[in-house]
Amino acid sequence: MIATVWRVAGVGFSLLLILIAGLLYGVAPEQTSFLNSSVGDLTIGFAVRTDDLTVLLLAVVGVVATCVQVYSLSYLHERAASYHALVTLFTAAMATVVVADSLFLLLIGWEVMGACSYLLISHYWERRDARSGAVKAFLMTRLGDVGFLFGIFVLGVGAGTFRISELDPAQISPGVLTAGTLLLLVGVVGKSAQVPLQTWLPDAMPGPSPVSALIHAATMVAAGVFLIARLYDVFSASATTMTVLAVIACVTMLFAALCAMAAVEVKRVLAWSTVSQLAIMFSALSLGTQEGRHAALFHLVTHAAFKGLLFLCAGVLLHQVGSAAFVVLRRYTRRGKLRKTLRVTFVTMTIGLAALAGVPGFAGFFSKDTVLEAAWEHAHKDGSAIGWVVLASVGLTAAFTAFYCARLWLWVFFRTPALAGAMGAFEQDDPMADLEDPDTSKLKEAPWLMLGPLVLLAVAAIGLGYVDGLHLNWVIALGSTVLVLFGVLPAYSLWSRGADPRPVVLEREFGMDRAYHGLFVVPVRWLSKLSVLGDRDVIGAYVRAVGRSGTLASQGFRLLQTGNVQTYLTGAVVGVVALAILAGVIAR
Amino acid sequence: MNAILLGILALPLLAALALWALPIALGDRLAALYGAVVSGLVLVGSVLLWQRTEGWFAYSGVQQRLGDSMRPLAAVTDGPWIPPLGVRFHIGVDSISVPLIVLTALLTFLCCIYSLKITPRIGRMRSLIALLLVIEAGVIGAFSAMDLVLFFVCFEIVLIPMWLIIDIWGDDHDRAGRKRAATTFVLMTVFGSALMLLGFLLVYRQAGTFDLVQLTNSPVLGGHGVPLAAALLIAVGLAVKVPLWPLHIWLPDAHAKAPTVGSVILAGVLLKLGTYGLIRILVPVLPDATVTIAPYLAGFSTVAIIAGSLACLGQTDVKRLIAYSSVGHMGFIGLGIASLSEAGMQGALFANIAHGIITGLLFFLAGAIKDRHDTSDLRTIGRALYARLPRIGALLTFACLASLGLPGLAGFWGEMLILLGAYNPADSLPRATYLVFMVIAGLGTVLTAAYFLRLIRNLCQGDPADNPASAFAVDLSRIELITWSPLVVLTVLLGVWPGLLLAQWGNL
Amino acid sequence: MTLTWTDWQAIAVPLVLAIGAVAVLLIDAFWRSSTAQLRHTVVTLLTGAVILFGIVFVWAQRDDFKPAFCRPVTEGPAECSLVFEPLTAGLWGVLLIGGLGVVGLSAYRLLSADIPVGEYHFLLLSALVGATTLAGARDLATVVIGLEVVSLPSFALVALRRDRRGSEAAMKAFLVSVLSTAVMLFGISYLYGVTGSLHLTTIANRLNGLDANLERVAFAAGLFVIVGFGFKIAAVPFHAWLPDTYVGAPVEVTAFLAVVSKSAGVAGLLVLVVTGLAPDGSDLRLVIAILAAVTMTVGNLAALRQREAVRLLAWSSIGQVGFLLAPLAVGDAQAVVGYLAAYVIVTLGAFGAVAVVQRHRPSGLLSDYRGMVRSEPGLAVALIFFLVVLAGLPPGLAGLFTKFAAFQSVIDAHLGWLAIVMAINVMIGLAVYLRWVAELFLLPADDPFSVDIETPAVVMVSLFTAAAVVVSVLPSTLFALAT
Amino acid sequence: MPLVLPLLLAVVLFCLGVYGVLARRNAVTILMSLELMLNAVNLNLVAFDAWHLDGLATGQTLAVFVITLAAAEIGLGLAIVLLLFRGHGHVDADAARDLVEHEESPT
Repeated sequence: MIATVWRVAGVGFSLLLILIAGLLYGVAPEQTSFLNSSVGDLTIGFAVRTDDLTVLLLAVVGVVATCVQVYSLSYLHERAASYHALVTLFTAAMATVVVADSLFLLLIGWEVMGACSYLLISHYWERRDARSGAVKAFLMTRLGDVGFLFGIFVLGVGAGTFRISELDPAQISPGVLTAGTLLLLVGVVGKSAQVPLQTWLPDAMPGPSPVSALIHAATMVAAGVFLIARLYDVFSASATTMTVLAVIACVTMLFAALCAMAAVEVKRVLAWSTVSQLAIMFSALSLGTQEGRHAALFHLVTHAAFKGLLFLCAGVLLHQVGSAAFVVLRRYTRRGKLRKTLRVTFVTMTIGLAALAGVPGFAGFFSKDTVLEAAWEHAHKDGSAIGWVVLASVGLTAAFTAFYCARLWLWVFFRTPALAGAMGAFEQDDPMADLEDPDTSKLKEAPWLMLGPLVLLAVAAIGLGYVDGLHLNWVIALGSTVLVLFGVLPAYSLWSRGADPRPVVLEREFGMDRAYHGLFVVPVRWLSKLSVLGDRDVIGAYVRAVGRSGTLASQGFRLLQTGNVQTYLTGAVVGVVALAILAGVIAR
Repeated sequence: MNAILLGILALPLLAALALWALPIALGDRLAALYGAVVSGLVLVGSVLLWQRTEGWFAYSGVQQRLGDSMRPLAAVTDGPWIPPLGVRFHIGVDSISVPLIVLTALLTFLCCIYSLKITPRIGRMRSLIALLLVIEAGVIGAFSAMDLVLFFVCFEIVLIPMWLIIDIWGDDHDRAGRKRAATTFVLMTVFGSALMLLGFLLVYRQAGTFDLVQLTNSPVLGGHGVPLAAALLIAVGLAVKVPLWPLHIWLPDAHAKAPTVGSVILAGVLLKLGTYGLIRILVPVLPDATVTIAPYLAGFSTVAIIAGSLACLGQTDVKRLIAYSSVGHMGFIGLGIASLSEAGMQGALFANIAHGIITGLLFFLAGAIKDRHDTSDLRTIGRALYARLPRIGALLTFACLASLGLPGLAGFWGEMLILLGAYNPADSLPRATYLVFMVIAGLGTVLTAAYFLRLIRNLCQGDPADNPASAFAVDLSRIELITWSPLVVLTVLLGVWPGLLLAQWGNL
Repeated sequence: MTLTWTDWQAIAVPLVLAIGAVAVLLIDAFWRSSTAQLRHTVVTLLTGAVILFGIVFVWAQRDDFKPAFCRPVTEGPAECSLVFEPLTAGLWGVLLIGGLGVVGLSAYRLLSADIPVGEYHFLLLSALVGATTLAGARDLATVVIGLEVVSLPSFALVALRRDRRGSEAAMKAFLVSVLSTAVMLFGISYLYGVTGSLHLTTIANRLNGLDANLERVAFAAGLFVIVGFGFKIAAVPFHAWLPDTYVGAPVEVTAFLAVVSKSAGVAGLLVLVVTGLAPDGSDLRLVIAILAAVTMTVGNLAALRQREAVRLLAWSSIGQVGFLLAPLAVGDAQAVVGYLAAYVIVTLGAFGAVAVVQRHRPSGLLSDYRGMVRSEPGLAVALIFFLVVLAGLPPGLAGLFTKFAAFQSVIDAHLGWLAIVMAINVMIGLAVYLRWVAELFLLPADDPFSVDIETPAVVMVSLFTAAAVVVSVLPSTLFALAT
Repeated sequence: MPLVLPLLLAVVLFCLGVYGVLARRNAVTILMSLELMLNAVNLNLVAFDAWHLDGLATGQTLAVFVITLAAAEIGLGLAIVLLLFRGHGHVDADAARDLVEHEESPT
């Protein structure tokens, strides 16, 4: 009953968002503030605004949310009420972030999103990996949010206002500006899972796939991009911040792409690719030019479409097959079963992967090219080092992306002639290698309630490339195509030879997880033990000692009561002398 | 107007006496209902008071604002009490005391409602309710006292009743433990208040009056010598109550051993006496000396934040854990006060209220869990509460999120303003030091999140298969729903509309 | 030859008390025809009437100045040996109220106990005569006489039951007290030798102009005098006799010792201090301050583990004396008298409650009080109230504010260390009394104390409770005693 | 005669008295030692009186009072000692220890 209510409410709300976006389209920008109260000379309150950015993001959120809500109707049946409620709450929070004009309102949406993501990741709370992944996600983002809060302080106090529309970089002293933006950047890095706070996103994958599609691909993780775009003139006014952003972005995109190349689970591959795609957006933003901003947003939109699509496809795999691990999928693929039965899924997923890889003609191709183009402009026109670095790393990332997309596509959907039906490269980590194949006859296509969103998003994953108007810089287009080929060919040759070399360093994802565990988790555990012991054995010991000494003294006085009057008298006389001496001493 | 104040002061006392006058059998049956009615009346009265108060009558933390920040007190009653000692009976309220009074009335009311159905195993409801009413009267008196000695007296009134509540109705599994806890609580607090009294007397020696209004108008200036000694004594005395690290040692035991209503009142109301005293007495009366000791106060508060959170991470008992979380939160409040900035002050005041509501809810929940499992030890309770008690589990999650300061819930604004206050403290304070404190406190919020998530993970989540539901574990009962829903509503309301309180304190 | 004059109103109260004492003795001796019951009532009423007259008289005359046994001197004002002034009025009021309380208390149990009624009241009245004289005395000879007239009857009272325990208790009290008298007289003799006078004011004047060596002698002498009073009021280290004696004596005699005889000692010491034997800033005040600190600490600590009600009260009374000595050390008469008044009322009440319980439970252990709050609510509530007043916490505002006054005078005299010690002792004292209160609240109790209490006891305890409540609601009355 | 000699004698007497009170077990002896102390006091008083040439003879007056006190004390003291003897069958001050708190099992 309640579940139904929430289902309806969820779908309705996301549709409402689309409607609002439609209504607001083309309306002149305006802001209104409400519930203000002054603290000292600052004003704590809320404010909302509308402009193109708001409308764009609202539309994206609305569409993806609608797809996810509809998809979830048949994807997920247990605990549906809380699930849909939380997804709706999340959508509302994201909408808040998008429309916020007050930094505090933005922060509220920002952190409520985090909380929803935590609760949704731990939707299957009986699973250990879900629990730990959820906690990790929340804590890492929370860590970033502390920096974010401090950034708000610095900027707000520096500018004397917490209204985004009133933040004027000209009014703020450069030092404050840099400090504030850098602190905000910390929050962004945490939210968008950039290096060094990247490790939570892959571990967030135990959550339900639609959640991954909505939160960890399309919207929440992209909120960082949105924030920088929203405060673009503030950020771009500080060269230092932009440089840091560029470095982070370039490192992240390569790092994540490399990790994706070695991942052996579909959702994990997608998670890492999300990280690296976000990094591409950040790199575009870090150019500090309007082209860069435009490119980033463009990529954000297309990415929302095809990455959401991919996650939903992965969800279908999970839902129909029961796992998205390569090794399991291979068992079906061996008969070419997967491709034949899950036909729609196969087609849509192919489109998604093509878009992600940047195959010409798909949305990802165009958006990535705008990024490259912006970088190129920035690089050779104003000859900035950042431009060149971005250009190079995005290009390299494009190749890597193509590689892991092809790898995923081939290994999941196609039997390897070379292996003649053997498991091949995933034997060693196959828990049930000796078992015979699962009963593939039960395998069938997902219900249309799930396929509908896929198709819709697939269309978007192609079509969105053209909405921006077709202005191709042929050189760059050619270049990126060549890079894609460079990525695809090795993947194909490896696959056809049935080999899948995975360097251990990549499989361990550069060991950063372990390093963090050793650096932060373990010391905190020790410290907590220390503080508990300290309370019990140091401070508590003093208190107990006081009590015990009182008791002992009391016992001692009882022993002095011998009952012999002459002892009493002796004590008294001694007391007289002592008193005289004491008084004499003090009187000196 | 002042009739209302006198009324809500006298009513609980008289009601308690009348209740004791009732015969036992009758009394025990009627007690909870009777208490609910009385505290309900008090609640109505306090809300009526709220409407009439405007502004914050005194805040001389920033000297130059002293002049224009003076606003008349509401509901003033002023008369001689003990002329030979210069003690007056002077009460009144303004907008920093009224919210606390309302909070007190609300929590007492909820405790009485709760006791309608859910009672400690020992029974003796008559005395329990009567003691609750006495505590309510004492606390309201302390919040409305405008005379140092009157404040001191009301401060002491609550001690013996609370001691009895812990000692008689406390954890019925270890009698020795609860007796020790109760005695530690009462003795440490009494020692603290005695020191505080010495401070008051020093103030009297300097200023020649105990009257807070006069003292606030013409504070005791000078940052060293006697004023400093007075400030130290008062600060230490109140710090025992707050409690500030390392004087917090009585708190975990007291909260863990106390019955549910006792914990709620103790954490929700009694701790506020300390912080209220700091804001109402220390800062306005001894401004210069306060500036001298503020950095140390802030330092200890910061240590309290970190130490409390770390200790929480190590707890295996749900009530102890929540108790320690209070240490951390009160540390935040101390930091806000020590920043001596308006943001910090208002943050501290806000956090007072928010902590009262949220921790009250948390202790109610902990009590419910404890009643259902007859223990508060996490390892014995087992995991997967979501599967066994879904509603209570969900509420617990909500309360934890609120308590770790999730924006959009009441817990956030206080901490945010406190950190903001630490970011730019009063001009007379060393800013760099406070920046360090701010950063550490910010990390403290992460630790706070960590231990609350750990609690949820170890208690609510987990595999239902190996944590089967116990037979008598019924989910949220109606009385619990009725009792807790106001707290939940307030948590959300204050979270989305902080102006509700901040407007009260306005521009100082 | 010099002529002396006397305002007889000044000595009216002691005189009437003395006459009453003799009258009581005669009635008891020669009126054999009547029943013991009747005789007891008559004697009690007579004693009460006499004391009541004293109270009324004091109240009527409370704020005028009446000297007695005065003689003119060449320099300065006349020397008077006994003065009735507001301070005296306050002290007499406290002493007489205490005496009246003891009479009321004894009205309850005497019949059953084998104590001769006449002697008892005679001794009581004569002790009161001594006490009042002591409180009004202004020269050392009178002080000594008064002190002895308080002490000797009290030993007789202790031994009045003529049993083994009583005799031992009396012997201990006697030896200690006589030794103290000797010590004090020794000191007095040196004071006389140094100053050549016994009149306190004269001594005070002449002490100022002494050369160093004699000053040192004078200090030692004053120390001896104070030590003598230290024995009387059982200040540590001169306290050891007190617990044994309290336990050995009948309960109402113990009450008498704790109330009248102790108050007399405090009164005498107060007179000595304020009339200038120990002027402000003198080492002797320091000595008293040290005595106060040690006394309150030892008394409270020792009371911490007592298991018998009377013994606990005995030790706690030592602690209370410590608190009394603190304002006394700075010569704050008002605080002392106020504290004394509260202490007297509450101690009487506590002993009254204990008397009721011990009559039915002779063992007198704290465990006898278990669960009384349910089985004997009235008595339990009264006892709890008295204990809370002794501890000085609300609702016992009388105790709280008298302690407050003590703190205030100490702080005003810049004795910070003493104030800290007092703060610590407030904590210890609370621990002491809370143990008892906890016993009272403890439920369920196996065979809790429950009897139908005799009417006189009910009357007395409720009177004491009423008085305690009154002074708690209006603490200013306490401090109005000595203005 | 110089003042010192009587004072010295008084001190000696007093110390003897103190010693007796503290050291002798027999109650009667203790009473006698107390007498010794009081007499030391008297000696002091008289000596000082003579030294001061006190017109009022205050010292001697007080001495007379002290003698009276001593008589009263001894009277009462002997009565108590008698009582003690009746109760305990001996007059050893240090042997009367009924009133000591006995170590029972703590409640």
